[in-house]
Amino acid sequence: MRYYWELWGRRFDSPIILASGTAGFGLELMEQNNLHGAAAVVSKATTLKPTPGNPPPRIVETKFGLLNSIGLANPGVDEIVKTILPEADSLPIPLIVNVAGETVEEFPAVIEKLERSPVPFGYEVNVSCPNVAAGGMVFGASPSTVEEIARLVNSVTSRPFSVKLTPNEGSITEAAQAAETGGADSVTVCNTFLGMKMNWRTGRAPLKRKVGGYSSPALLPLTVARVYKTCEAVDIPVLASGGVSCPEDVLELLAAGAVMVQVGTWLMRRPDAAGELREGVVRLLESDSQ
Amino acid sequence: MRYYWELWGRRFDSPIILASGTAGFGLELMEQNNLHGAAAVVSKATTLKPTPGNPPPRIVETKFGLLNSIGLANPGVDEIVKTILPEADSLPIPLIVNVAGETVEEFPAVIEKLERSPVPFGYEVNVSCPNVAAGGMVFGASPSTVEEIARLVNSVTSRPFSVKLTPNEGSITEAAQAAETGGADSVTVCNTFLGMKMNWRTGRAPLKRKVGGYSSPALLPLTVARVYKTCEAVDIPVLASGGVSCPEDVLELLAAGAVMVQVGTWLMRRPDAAGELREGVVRLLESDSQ
Amino acid sequence: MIAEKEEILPGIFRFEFEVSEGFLRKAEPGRFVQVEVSSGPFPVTRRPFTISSRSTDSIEIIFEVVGRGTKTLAETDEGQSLRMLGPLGHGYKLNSGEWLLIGGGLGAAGFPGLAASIDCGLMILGAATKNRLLTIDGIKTRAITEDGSSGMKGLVTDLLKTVLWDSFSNIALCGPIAMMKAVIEMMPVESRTVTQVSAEARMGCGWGACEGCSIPGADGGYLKCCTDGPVLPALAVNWDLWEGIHR
Amino acid sequence: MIAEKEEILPGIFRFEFEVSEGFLRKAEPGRFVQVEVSSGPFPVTRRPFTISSRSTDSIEIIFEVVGRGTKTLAETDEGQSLRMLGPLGHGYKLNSGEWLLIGGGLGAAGFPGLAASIDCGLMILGAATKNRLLTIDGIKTRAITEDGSSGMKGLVTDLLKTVLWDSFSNIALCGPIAMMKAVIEMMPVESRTVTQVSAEARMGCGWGACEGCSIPGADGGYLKCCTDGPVLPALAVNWDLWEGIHR
Ligand SMILES: Cc1cc2nc3c(=O)[nH]c(=O)nc-3n(C[C@H](O)[C@H](O)[C@H](O)COP(=O)(O)OP(=O)(O)OC[C@H]3O[C@@H](n4cnc5c(N)ncnc54)[C@H](O)[C@@H]3O)c2cc1C
Ligand SMILES: Cc1cc2nc3c(=O)[nH]c(=O)nc-3n(C[C@H](O)[C@H](O)[C@H](O)COP(=O)(O)OP(=O)(O)OC[C@H]3O[C@@H](n4cnc5c(N)ncnc54)[C@H](O)[C@@H]3O)c2cc1C
Ligand SMILES: Cc1cc2nc3c(=O)[nH]c(=O)nc-3n(C[C@H](O)[C@H](O)[C@H](O)COP(=O)(O)O)c2cc1C
Ligand SMILES: Cc1cc2nc3c(=O)[nH]c(=O)nc-3n(C[C@H](O)[C@H](O)[C@H](O)COP(=O)(O)O)c2cc1C
Ligand code: FES
Ligand code: FES
Repeated sequence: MRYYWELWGRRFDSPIILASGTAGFGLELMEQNNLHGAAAVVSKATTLKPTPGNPPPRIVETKFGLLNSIGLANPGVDEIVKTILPEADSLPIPLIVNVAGETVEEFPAVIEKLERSPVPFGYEVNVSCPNVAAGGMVFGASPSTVEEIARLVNSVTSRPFSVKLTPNEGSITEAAQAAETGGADSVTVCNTFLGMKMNWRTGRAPLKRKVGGYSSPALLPLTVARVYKTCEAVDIPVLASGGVSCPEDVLELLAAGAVMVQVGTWLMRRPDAAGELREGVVRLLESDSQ
Repeated sequence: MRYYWELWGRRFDSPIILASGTAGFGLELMEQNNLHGAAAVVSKATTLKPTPGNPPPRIVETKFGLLNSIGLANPGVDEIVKTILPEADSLPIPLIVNVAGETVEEFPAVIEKLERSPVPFGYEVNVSCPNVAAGGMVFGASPSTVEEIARLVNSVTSRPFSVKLTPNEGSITEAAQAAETGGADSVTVCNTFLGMKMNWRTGRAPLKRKVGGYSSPALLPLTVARVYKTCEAVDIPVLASGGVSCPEDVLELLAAGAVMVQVGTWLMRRPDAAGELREGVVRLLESDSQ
Repeated sequence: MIAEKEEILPGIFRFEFEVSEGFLRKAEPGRFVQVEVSSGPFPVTRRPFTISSRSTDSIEIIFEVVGRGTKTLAETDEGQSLRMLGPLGHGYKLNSGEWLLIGGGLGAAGFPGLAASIDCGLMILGAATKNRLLTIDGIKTRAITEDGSSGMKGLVTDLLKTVLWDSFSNIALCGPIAMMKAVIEMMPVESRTVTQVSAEARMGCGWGACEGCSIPGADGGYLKCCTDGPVLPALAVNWDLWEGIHR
Repeated sequence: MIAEKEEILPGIFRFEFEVSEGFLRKAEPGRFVQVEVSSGPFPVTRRPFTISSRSTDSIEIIFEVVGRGTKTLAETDEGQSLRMLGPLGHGYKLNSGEWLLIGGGLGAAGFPGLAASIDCGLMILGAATKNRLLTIDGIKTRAITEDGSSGMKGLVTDLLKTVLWDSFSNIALCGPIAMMKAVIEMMPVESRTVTQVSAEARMGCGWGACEGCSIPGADGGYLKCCTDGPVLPALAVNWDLWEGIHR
């Protein structure tokens, strides 16, 4: 028996997508021969201008999870279109480009530039980054802003796009409905949760911006709930993101209604995660159907 | 050296408060001799009418945490005033009564009845229960509703009260500011996160209401961030709630700005948690000050 | 401390815990303990087990590995110490007169201690197969297995067809809910009034605080398995609702 | 697989891992491995360690227990297998000419493999105390400890006051950031241009994807410790900023 999953009219033999910010543009993984098992890869965030990112440390571990404060570090869309996308053309799987902006207008501006490249399969519109002052999750908290961004993006591309939502502010279901109204082809549920670590001896937070994005296998039930509620609220497909560390997690998110499932933090630990997860999923489905 | 923590003008030799819903009215713990180390106990939710609570199962474990769907089960304020509060008068520590309502008006109605009892030290106004259809976290998501509830409560009692906020919808800092404006003496940050488990083989959620309140030691960094941001936003004291399972967690939340720290889920596992945590906190503070 | 550990059937373990005198005195038949199965924080809650029997300085529990918590517990070695709360809850009302004990699978785990405290006329044990069937020494027992690998072949209810209900003035019943419900339905009404069931529910605290362990009550509302039970009069439970919640 | 485990100093361990031929070939001096320290999911990320040396079928790492991950690793027994990624990153440019190796504390962990691949004139090692001072056989070494318990008493920079910088055409430098910065500041400018530093940063992936391991670059922006480094030209780093981020 063969299993298929579908996204934006295309069929894949795996439900696994590599999450933004944890797979680069897929090139390192291609070199390591670690892309098999992945249906697609979402790039790190692309912004209009080159962005150095936040001051280190950018990764801080807590007892049961990870705080990151990368801050959308990337060389800017021009450089990406010029040097990275041509290289990414040799990827064996589709590339979805993750896009961020400091203003509402920057989203279509970035995408217009990306449109010149034949490489992107689609876009993920990141209105939910917890690690930047301007834009980021502030956008995602406001349904009207989400709708406006989706509408602007929709007007400059015919490629499919997903809007990546925030769990930190506002209502994720209302934001999803706004994205749908604005013309998004799917939503990604969701970005990292706002988290923080404090050194009680010094009274200081290791992250320079104090708060960061928190991810952990222990957050899976939070994603399951948000995926389920979002699926009830919209008719466009939902991509799940958050907390996946084993094949059962993938199946749980699919059962909650997701069409595909992203893996991020776990991929940093296991660059071969996509293959492991896909195989595990298929094995479980086969054993279940017996 | 002796350490003190303060809440509502009263001094305590422990920063630990027992969280609502996990300590009953403190009577079982008193019988077990497990109240030492606790500064105060917050009662389970009290509602205007007797509330049977949600259908079982009400407790479902996930790999790294706990989902609950209790649904504010309680015998109603009249019965509580008549039989439970008189018993609770013998508690060796102050009792804070947690109050919930299906309508905005029910909050002051419940508190008016509680005012007839000399027992409550103060109240915790629960605008954040994830496990009920009416009221609950819907209230907490709307700053104007939070402000109105705080104002109504303030008008019927001179006892101090804290408003317990939700991390699931809206903006926790705006809700905190609304509570402050409405006259709250403090805010509790925060109630459980919306979570869900799915059985992928059956496609069914074990909880009858599908989603429940998720708690876990792994959520501590989420509470730390929300406490920190809330402390930046308001001048009233912040009580921390969520993720505490060891003395370091307590100190981290205090360092983030909390005046006192609640323990809930961990108390269910360790009925002597308050004593353990207080001792650990004092030991760490002593070793640090050397 | 785990003084003794034995795998009495495949995947079914008997643990003997050294306990204090004060603990022993309260370890009455039908009461339970809450065991912290892992030293790490996960799983978060403890796991409840009926006190199977007590000796002069120890108690025993008998448990089956069914999931993560019991698996971790089964991997704990003799000599190690585990945190254990209890004895908790209400046990059997140890009325005089002859008793009939009816147990399904691990439901019989609490019967050794109970049988030692009462006048046990007959014990009826059922299980899916021989490997799941507890044996309890020194008590007149009739067994039945679904596959016939030990005793008769069939369900507990099949065995019960020949029982002289009115010769027993007390009945103890413990097993899967569907089995207990079927047994109660086939009893004469008078027997129901003398039947005590040992109930199970997923527990949070185990000591009455969290309202997590609800069992639908016959009078509406819910009973707390941990403090109203776990042993309850059969007629105190709303069996239709209770069966319903277990899908 | 951990073929050998030895506590060479209190809290400092040497692990020998059996590895494949392909792995060995790429295990050049200065490259590192990412070790999955726990079988459970926490801590979530791997831990990076410099490849200390290689033999015909194995590599060694030398590490100090400083926190949870290294503690767990130290508790792993000989014969157990661990997931290990690598060799990762860029190692030393193995230029010809005489080398000066300067190591602070565990910074010297990578020197055995390096010394075997180059013409090492002198190795200078510093540590807080004797118990933190690595010994590396067969190489001319001068040591200094802060408490004087081994070698001279003082800091590495004290030892370096007498060094004839221009007799070395290559310098390898590894240790705490403040120490490396002080060493570079006391060097003649020409020596700086031939100095390679082995950098450290908290890592996410270790293989270039996450942008987590940033080190402030001399030309603005950030370098990735894991793929631009860990071995970097001393002049590629913005030392003021880098020291700043470590409070
Ligand atoms: C008062 C009481 C006394 C008990 N006495 C015994 C005993 O003597 N021997 C014995 O083997 N078992 C006994 N049980 C059941 C035992 O507590 C569960 O089997 C155990 O908690 C399962 O833990 P787990 O982590 O291995 O399973 P999980 O991985 O949590 O779950 C595995 C399966 O067991 C079910 N389950 C989980 N927890 C419970 C629970 N508390 N009650 C019922 N089903 C549950 C789940 O729905 C799931 O299907 C008792 C339960 C109660 C409430
Ligand atoms: C390329 C590279 C090579 C390394 N080689 C060696 C080696 O050969 N021998 C050795 O003993 N150590 C080496 N380290 C450092 C080693 O990785 C850390 O000591 C280890 O990751 C700490 O893990 P932990 O869980 O025990 O500490 P944690 O509990 O995570 O932290 C304990 C302390 O160590 C600091 N720390 C944590 N992670 C790092 C990190 N990645 N880099 C620097 N400081 C950190 C924290 O700020 C904290 O103060 C290397 C680091 C890098 C980046
Ligand atoms: C190091 C790191 C960098 C990330 N960068 C981005 C990013 O640039 N854009 C984005 O939309 N999400 C970013 N994320 C969020 C992830 O794509 C993912 O949604 C989140 O981590 C939850 O999934 P996980 O639990 O599988 O990690 C990043 C996450 C991490 C850990
Ligand atoms: C079983 C259970 C019941 C709860 N009931 C209530 C309640 O009635 N009212 C309330 O405000 N919070 C309730 N809570 C939330 C807790 O008081 C606490 O805020 C939350 O669990 C997070 O803290 P913790 O991680 O220490 O458990 C409940 C939590 C649990 C686990
Ligand atoms: S398990 Fe908590 S009340 Fe029964
Ligand atoms: S650790 Fe991920 S890019 Fe270097």
